[in-house]
Amino acid sequence: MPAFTTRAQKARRRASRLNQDGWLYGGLPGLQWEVENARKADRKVMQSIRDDMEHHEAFHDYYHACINCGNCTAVCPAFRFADFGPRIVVQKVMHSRDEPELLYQMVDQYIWACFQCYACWDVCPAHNNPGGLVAIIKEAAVRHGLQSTQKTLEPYSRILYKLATTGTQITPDMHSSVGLFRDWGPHKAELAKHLKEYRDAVPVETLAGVMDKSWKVDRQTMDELLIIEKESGVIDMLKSSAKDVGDVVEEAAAEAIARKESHE
Amino acid sequence: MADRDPKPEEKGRFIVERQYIDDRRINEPKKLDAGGIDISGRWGILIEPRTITAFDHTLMHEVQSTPGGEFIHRCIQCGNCTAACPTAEEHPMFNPRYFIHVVRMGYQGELEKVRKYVYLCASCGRCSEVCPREVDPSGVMTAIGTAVRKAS
Amino acid sequence: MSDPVLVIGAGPAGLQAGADLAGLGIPVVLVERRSELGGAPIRWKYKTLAPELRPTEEVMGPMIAAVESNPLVKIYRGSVVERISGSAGNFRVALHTDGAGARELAIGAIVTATGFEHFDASRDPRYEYGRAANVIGIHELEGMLKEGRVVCKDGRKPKRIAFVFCVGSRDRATNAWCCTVCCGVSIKQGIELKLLLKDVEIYNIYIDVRTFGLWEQLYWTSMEEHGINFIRGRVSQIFDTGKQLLVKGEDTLVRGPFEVLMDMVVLAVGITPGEGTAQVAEVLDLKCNTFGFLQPRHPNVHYDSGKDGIFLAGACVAPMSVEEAILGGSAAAMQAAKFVGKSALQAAG
Amino acid sequence: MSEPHATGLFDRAKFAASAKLTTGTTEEYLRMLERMRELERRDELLLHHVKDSYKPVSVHTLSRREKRIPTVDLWQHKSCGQCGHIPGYVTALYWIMAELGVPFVDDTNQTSCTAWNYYGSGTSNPVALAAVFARNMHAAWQKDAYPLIHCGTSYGDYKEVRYLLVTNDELRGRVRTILQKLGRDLVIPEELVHYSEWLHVMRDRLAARRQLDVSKIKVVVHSACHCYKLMSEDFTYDDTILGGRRPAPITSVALALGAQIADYSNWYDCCGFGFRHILTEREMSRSFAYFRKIQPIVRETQADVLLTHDTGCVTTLDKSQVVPLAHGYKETVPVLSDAQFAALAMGAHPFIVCQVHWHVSDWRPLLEKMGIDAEQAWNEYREYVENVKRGMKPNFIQSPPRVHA
Repeated sequence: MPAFTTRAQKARRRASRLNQDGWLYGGLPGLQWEVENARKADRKVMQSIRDDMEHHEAFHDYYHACINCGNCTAVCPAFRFADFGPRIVVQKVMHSRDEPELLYQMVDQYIWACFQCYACWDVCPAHNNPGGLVAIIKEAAVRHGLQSTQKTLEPYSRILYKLATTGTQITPDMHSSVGLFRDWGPHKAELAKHLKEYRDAVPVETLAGVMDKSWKVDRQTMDELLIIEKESGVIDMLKSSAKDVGDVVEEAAAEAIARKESHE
Repeated sequence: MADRDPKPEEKGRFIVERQYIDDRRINEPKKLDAGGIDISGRWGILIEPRTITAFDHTLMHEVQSTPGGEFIHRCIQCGNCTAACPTAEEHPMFNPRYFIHVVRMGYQGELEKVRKYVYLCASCGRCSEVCPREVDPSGVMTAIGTAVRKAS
Repeated sequence: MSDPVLVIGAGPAGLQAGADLAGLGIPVVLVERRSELGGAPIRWKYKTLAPELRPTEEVMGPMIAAVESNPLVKIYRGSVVERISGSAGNFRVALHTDGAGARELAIGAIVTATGFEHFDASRDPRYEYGRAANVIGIHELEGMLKEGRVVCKDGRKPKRIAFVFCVGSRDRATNAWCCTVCCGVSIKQGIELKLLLKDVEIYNIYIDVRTFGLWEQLYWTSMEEHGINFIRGRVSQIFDTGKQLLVKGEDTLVRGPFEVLMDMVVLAVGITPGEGTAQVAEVLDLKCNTFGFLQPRHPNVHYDSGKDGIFLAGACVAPMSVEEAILGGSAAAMQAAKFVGKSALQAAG
Repeated sequence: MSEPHATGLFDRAKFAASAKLTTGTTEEYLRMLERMRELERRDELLLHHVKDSYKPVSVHTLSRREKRIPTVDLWQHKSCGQCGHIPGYVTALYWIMAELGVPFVDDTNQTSCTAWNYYGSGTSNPVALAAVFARNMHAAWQKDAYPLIHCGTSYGDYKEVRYLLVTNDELRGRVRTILQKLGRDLVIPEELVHYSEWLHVMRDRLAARRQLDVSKIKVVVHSACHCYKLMSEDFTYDDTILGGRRPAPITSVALALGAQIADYSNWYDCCGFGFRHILTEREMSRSFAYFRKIQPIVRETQADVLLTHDTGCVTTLDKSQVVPLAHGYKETVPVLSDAQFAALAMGAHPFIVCQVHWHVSDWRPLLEKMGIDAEQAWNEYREYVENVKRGMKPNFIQSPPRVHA
């Protein structure tokens, strides 16, 4: 960094800020990292994410225009704790048409703060759906296999695998170790100890004693799910952002297809 | 209450959206026990909400009674001052428009966050030149500095 | 003498049209569905008018007197237009008057000035209007200000009052348009409250402050002389705690969520088409736009209804201030006078 | 049924009905329903009708549309969160159905909707979600039973993908191709029905079988966001329930059973579940659940129980009380589902049937106040568990026999 900045440098910086940082959004202090992040952005990738978003089946139902009124933020749960607001999401989506770099800061960490409760959609006077837009951006981020997305999905891999292969997400065996649920306290530890016997005694036939799925699922049902995942591109999405899971699920899907063909 | 972790920037580092949460609001216990289960560190984190629960004008009155700050209440938050401010250009945490509003409405939480940047004002007076409502932001910034020092 | 001009509605626009036409020597039939003349300013007991806080009577008094004292103006109160036949220049209009029954009149031209209604805030349940005792509309506050007594329902003197702007405005779920006047009126009322209650704190919660034209002075003085607070954002919810009102919103200037207790909340309710507008549009076969206001032939020429011999005036065309409505009344009167003059010439010639 | 417009001058439902919507979600949703019927006429899809044989009961939605809720022959669309972790939902619901003689189908040919994962991680897409939806709906169609959706998120997601399936021809085409590979047809239910809507229409029948006095129980209600905020048109409102300002289910059931209802300032807030947060970032979930829900609820109402109708809400609101208590905060309230509460009031066993012991927050004071001897019941449960361990078959709740026309 030189000791002084030239007039030209200053002008450039001012121009870049006027385009990229908080200036467009009220010029709040502490948004410097937004500028820095935006500078890190690869314009091509961001443009491709933007295109992805615009071609999403639901985009035109979810996005109209935003008058910056703040109704959505006022009911947003995440906004109570973090400087995340659905208003900003719609604003950035709006402006990203001309400046796709703006999405960099969105896909990096911002969107992952959303609780997906859809209160913003319920109250928006312009009938935007910020929560839905976040879901669309998440999808695009996953598809593009961004590093930050891979990192975010890392602790998820077991759940992703379980869901993709069995069609059920939370299973009793996940609760057998107290280590992952220490914050649920001693009661949880006690439950974990007796998990098997309590589950065996659940008075519903499709649940009793099932430990590795949420309920008894037919083999054929799971095969059908794997075929859906293969055909709809879910496995490709998994492979770009959670490679290990994607590979295993792809193998499982191949087996499922083979089983189906031999059956026919 | 559990002990607070002394190193703010290291708290809650597992949280993906960590940089959007104030350090001060994260309560990460160094040592905490829930009925025999160790929930120290990450497992016991509580984050306090940042909701503004009151509008408080004490600080604004203080500023109003300090020379230079008399016209703080006139501000319509147009942002001309910040746009003209050479310090704001250099330092992103410095923003006269924002300071004026935070002091005017008495947002304690926000003020905590930016308190130490108040003194970055170089008193060049460009803001007062461009202000359409004759707030004299330059004078107001000086008065805010005085008032904040007095309050702490 | 030519057939009279029918003026429907005796608010600022209708009164002005009636007085102007009579002033030109043209007979006028002034029809008002309510029993009193003066329209919304009188009905809701507006204390003063923006922007200079002059008493409403200064404007409305002379206008009402002008039509009441002029023998050329025949006033039918409690009356509605039921049917119309004939053609421009030779209308036959069937009137129905409460208690007096039906009558038919020969009419040369028609000025429609059916005005507006204040938005019924109970249609937006987030604001608890009509349920929470201390949530009121700006039109109700006018009446309270006129009485000189603004208190909470339990008799307490309010210490903190919030004005919520854009209730029933700029919202696709209710009304998608801007009412143009409620910013100014709310700010005006804030000043009056400050003058009346002295130690009250006023919070105006706005999306944009739209004090157009010279009304801007209200915005300035309210801050400079009266210390009224402005918070940018939109209130998403009001919860009645029993004692106070919890107002929830975002201060978009600092990206901060606020949930603050208020003693009283005043909703700056928007403007919706007048209750007579749809009926009159049907009788006269006029077009309404998607918002329910009467549609002029050209959007920038308000008085021209698109039908010969029928003219539009005031807030039945679009939300507007009292001064604009008066101007609109005059403009429509001028057009009507021109029209009946021409028909009289044609009849003579 | 109550007369529409009878009470509740200022209700949400009236607001939506009288509102002049230009491009509003409500109006769009109603248009979508029309188009759905048109597509059926053109044989582009099969509609699973709420036939009279399902003995439907009518309710009103937010826009005052009449929605028919089937009451018998229900295809139980289970929730992966409930079944994997708080089985009391399913057991209590099945028990109530068995008590009332309502036949149902508990099918093993079903997957979860996969939307929890979609909202949490983004690793899915509308085509996959719609295909999963259509596959499950076709499975129900094959069994000639009407899908009853247990999970709020499944219900919300299905509303959303149904909307896309009907309005987006390209998506429908792609889903149909996938379904053909599976040898299935595109079936869409005429109405999507959440289990709490079923409880809502059955509330008088539940109340008639009430065994315990719950008139001293103060109940607060949390409605699940994906039931009434996501595609907000399609959920049940009733003028006689809180003036129609809030969703009717849960509250209506508690009121019908004779409990007291308390209101609180943060009723509209979500629970803090957050889809991703509850799995890998519970710091946020628990902070939200505690500071925005539990603490204000207890401070404002001193309620005895918090009732809700979704997997995620029960989990978050219940489990999030542990850490704050360790920090020294005092406020705590037991969290149950409406089905569990109704079953308890109808005399179901708190542990064998209602499976209350999976819940962390202290439910003992509640059970005591309802007049249940928790200790004795627990001993009974332990004995039952021991018997099962020794090889006894669990007391499986069976559907009453289905009557086929």
